Amino acid sequence: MQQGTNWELIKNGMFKENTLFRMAISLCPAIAVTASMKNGILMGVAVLFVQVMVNMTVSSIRQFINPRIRLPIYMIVIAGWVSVIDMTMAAYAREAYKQIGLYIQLIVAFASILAKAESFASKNKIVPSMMDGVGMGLGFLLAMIVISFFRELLGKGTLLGLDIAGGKPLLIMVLPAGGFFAFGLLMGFFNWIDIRFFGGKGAGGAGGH
Amino acid sequence: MSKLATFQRGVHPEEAKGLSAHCPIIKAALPKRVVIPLSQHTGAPANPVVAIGDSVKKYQVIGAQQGFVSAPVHASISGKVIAIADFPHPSGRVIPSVVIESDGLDEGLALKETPDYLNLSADEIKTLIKDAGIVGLGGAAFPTNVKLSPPKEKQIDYVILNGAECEPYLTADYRLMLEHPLEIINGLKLLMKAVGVTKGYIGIENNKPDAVEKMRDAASGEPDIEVITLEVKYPQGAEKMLIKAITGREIPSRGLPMDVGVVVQNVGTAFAAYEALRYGKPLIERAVTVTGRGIKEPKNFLVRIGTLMSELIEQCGGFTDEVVKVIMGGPMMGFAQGSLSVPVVKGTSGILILTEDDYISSDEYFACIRCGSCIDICPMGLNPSMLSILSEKGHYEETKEYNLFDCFECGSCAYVCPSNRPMVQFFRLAKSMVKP
Amino acid sequence: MDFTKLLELVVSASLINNFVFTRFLGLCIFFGVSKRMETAVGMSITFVSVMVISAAVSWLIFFGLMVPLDITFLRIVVFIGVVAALVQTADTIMKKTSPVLYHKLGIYLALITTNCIILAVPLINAGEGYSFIEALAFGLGSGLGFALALTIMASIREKLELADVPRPFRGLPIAFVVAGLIALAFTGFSGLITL
Amino acid sequence: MTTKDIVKVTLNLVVIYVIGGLILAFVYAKASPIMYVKQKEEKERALKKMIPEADKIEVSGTWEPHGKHAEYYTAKKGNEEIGYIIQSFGKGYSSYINMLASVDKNFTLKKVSILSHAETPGLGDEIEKDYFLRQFNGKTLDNLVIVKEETKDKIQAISGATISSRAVTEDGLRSGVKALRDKLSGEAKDAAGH
Amino acid sequence: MAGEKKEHELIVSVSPHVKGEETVSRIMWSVSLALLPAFLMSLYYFGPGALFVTALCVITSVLAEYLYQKALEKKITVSDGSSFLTGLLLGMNLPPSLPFYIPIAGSFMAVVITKQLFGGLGYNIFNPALIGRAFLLITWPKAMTIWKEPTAIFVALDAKTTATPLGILKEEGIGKLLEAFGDKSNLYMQLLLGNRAGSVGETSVVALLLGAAFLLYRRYITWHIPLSFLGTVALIAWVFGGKGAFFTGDPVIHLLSGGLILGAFFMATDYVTCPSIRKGQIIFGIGCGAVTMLIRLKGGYPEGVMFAILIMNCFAPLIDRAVKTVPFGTVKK
Repeated sequence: MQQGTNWELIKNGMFKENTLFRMAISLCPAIAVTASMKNGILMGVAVLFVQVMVNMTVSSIRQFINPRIRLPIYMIVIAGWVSVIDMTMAAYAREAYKQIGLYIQLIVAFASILAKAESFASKNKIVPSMMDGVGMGLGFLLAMIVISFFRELLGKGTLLGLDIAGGKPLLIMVLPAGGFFAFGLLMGFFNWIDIRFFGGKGAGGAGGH
Repeated sequence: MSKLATFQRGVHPEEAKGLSAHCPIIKAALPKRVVIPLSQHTGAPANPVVAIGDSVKKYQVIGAQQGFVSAPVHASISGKVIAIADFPHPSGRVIPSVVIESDGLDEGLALKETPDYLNLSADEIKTLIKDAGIVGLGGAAFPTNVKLSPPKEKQIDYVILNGAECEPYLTADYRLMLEHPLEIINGLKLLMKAVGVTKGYIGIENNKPDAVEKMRDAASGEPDIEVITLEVKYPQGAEKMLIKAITGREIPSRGLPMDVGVVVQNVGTAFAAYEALRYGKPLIERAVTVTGRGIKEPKNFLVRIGTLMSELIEQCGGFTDEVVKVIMGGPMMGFAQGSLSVPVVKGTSGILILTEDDYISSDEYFACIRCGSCIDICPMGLNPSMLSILSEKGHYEETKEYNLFDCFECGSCAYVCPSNRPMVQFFRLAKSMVKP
Repeated sequence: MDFTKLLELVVSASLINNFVFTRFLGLCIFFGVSKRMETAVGMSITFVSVMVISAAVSWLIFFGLMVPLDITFLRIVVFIGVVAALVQTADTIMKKTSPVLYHKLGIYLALITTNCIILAVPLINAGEGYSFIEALAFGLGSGLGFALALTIMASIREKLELADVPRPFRGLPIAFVVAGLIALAFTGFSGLITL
Repeated sequence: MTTKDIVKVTLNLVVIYVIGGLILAFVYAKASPIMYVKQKEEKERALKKMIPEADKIEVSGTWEPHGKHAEYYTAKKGNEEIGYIIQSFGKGYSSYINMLASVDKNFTLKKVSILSHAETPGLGDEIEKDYFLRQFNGKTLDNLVIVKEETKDKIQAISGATISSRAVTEDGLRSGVKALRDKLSGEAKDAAGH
Repeated sequence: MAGEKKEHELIVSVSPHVKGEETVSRIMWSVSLALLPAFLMSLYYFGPGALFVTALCVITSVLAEYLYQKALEKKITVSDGSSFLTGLLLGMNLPPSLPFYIPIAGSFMAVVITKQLFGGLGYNIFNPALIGRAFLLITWPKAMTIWKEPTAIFVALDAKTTATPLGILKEEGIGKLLEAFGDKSNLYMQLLLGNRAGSVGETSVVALLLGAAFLLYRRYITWHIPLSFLGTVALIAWVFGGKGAFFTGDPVIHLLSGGLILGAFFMATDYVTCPSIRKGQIIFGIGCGAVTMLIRLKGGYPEGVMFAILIMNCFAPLIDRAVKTVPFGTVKK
């Protein structure tokens, strides 16, 4: 894990290690809640929040944790913060919560959050851990915005609920199949950019979980 | 009419035997020079026993047998050894060969005739066949005496003579059966005696009814020898298919004919065996068809081993203008030749000259469309489609799950493939990349 | 107990509302272990068994303990604990009693903890207020549906290994497109059962 | 692992769990009243929309269409009953459609609103559309029949979504209004009997 | 000497040195030809609309393939006829009157996403034309379920809209269907001829069977998939298709209506997306038939052939994996 400046940490999380498009983990909500931009953004913010809080919590208690039981502890920390955001949303964002509540609760099973707690936060001070969390979370949020932008625009002809196209250009995009298409095509597109302009190898060849 | 004996699946390429079927076997002109490879058979190459500058006579041993699975090589003309070096072989490889320049006399060593050859013992037959350098003349060129000596625990029931000649164009075996039926029957009797069986079969494809009749006549006094008419289908003449067609027995995967109690020999081999035992004549010449629409006068020759292909082509009046491809062997399994300076060897059954019309000239091939044609026709019941894809994409290990090594490269799949895929090439590649 | 209802629950959870293709759950594992058939089958077997057991155990804890104590707000924490403990127990038992099986399926056990379906089913069971038997049926259906999706996907991806997919799309992107196409095909089942 | 270690580890876990549990309990304590209030407000708002002129809407009973829990309400203005609202479920194409319907005292429909469903986007989901729902205004029990062609006194199906239309009209509303009438008249009888 | 002069020009290649005459393009064009009778019948019944929809699909498909290959600097394979056939099949699976963008979008989906993205002909997992149609059906569900009444005069411009026989059967039952067509024999007759509402190319059973017979005769398709497909449909229709009692259903109506004949002979038999081993093909056909009838009798859609084939396409690799050829010399138990 590189120990660069805070900005580099954020940049790394947003692009190079982008949870969805580069690492290809934590995929479920990327398709499940991206039929509308509002839900996508809410989900992204929730993940950002949990990622940052978990990183900070783990970092701050890292000296007190017995290494043998670190995983159960990370899990309880994650589950705790997820419960917090879950209840908060249930209270203040009821409409959205009805649609994406289940996926909010399932943030608890996000591989990216557990992985970061284990590989970064447990070894670093609070501020870098926070920045790392911010980077990862923003990367996730950004990806969610991109996917939901296309899906809502094409599928419903609206953006954030505002009518743009005056119709439903491609209804399939808000349906299950369209979610997969949108993600696959976008991922292929970003791979193409990576290969074409940055000489990268493209992601996803290995497949992750 | 009752159903003809055959095997499952297979293909029907254009037979094209009419070009040379009517041509009697004539002796080819005495070659000016012969190139005799020391390895014309499956197994260890022969060891040269002559030196450059030596004078040799016809029938003289120039390469000695080396090991059990091997065969001696004899001079096919009289003359002087002018070179012992690597020369191109029809298989495409370069092989140590003895070059003899003819003295024009065609002097031979005295041969030991055996008028009561039918009373020879099994061991004597095998020894004489071995010393005559006889190998399978169908193409695989496996030393005949080795085939005739199966391990004790293998019970052999039949000897089958292969007169199917399922490769299109070729007619050498056909002419041999027409012209020397009695000799072949006697050769078969000797082979049967050598392995100690009482039942012999001769399998002939139905497109040679006159050969079937001739052979039946010749075998009429022999209750133990039966001539079986086979359906015209490629590769009817492959050992496994022939045995299946005649006896109904299936050779287990990667097994040998002896595993089902059968020894298979080509009709040409039986003829050679007859000549070796009756007249003591080593294998120095064989019947070869020179045919195809790319040659002016297709013919069947009796050719001295080592004769260069170019000489035979000349004796047929040369190429026509459309020639694009010269093949040693048949069109399905023969080897395309880049040079005409390759010799006729013991396994050469024909020289085929194809024109542009015969040969689909495009080397371009496409992705497999999984039409399943190859699966429908693969005589070995394999999945050539999958094998070719796996090999194409470098998944060599997985080809074993699809029984790659059961494939004997008959080429039927490539023949039917609508995507023009070089199937045999894919299989060879995979075979070279993994161990059986 | 109404048998038809249970059957409908199983069929619905496995085919019509397949977790992978219509609810987008378990995608990480779905795409992660569907590269080869053998791993997919191993995962499927492990998955279905863990699924049913965890549905049962969490139902008992939720309705037997948490509802009476009025601590349902702790359900996320508790369920993930249940799943983790269950996986750990299964791991230990398998290692002791059947090392062969452990050798074959052990690695999938570790992966299961981070699978959202295994967590989603108890959460849905709790939310819908299913009875114990219904919860079991739902767990079974979900597990079978996931196993089905995984096996199909693995066989398709093995075939794709041999295809000339354009480079940027190789691997995951094309796998997503395939998932989309399967989802499209599975819409044919819609309207079969109303739940 | 020594006993001391085990104790330490256990202690470690317990402390973290207790702290975590406390934090969650705290959040829950803060959030749950809001949740409760919001939920109630939401429901009230939904009901109010059904009969805007009512100043009081109360639950008057429950029933179970398709084995699901549903309620019906009485709307009052001052002390006078001015109508009823019933929640109902209709078995649709791919989901049970959850709906509210308000009727006046003669059980003539006034307003229908779809609460939730999972019908096919682009087809069945048009049951939410105004042009379809508007048809119900002023219909009585006998009018709640789906036909395919244009109609005045019946309900015209959404083209291509007959199942969903029928689910709302016949399975949901007709049986709902009928149940409501039966229940209320039953109650009335009961009341009269006393 | 002729021989020497030519020697350096001789071609050296691996055996075999002769080839059968089948080529991919020959197969594709033959299948397209086999569809011609059904297409002509559709022109007769549905007029210019059928031509418009089909031509649009064909042109877009071919163009999409060409442009994709051009853009990616791949070999242009338009002449092999496969994209033409995809376009033709897609067109024949669409209703006869659609706004222009629908066939175009469907062709794009079929050729670019379903076929080329997987590497082109030979590598696709799903039948491109059917994916194109499924995609259109859920994207524009309304337009895709508006059926025109056949007019039988070649030039009908605005025919009435009506429901397909299967649609009537599903929504209103067999009584209404008989009412619309008079009696049973007339119903069968009209279904055979194709005088009924439906997709452009699916209606005329006679014409389709003519084409299918040609393909069977030329051995471009074998009986395995069509027979097991149709057989399963007939069996299930007979056993479960009746109202109330078992074994009272009418298999003939189910066989003759919808896209079954088109699907069973021309779509399910698509080489690339069905199992390649005959035994596997029978399983595939039975699966197609079972899913078709499941959808027709129990599902939400009146017609299930398209989804059935697509669903079985998902299973084809699995079937291919499970059902392998038996190599010569395998010891029989």
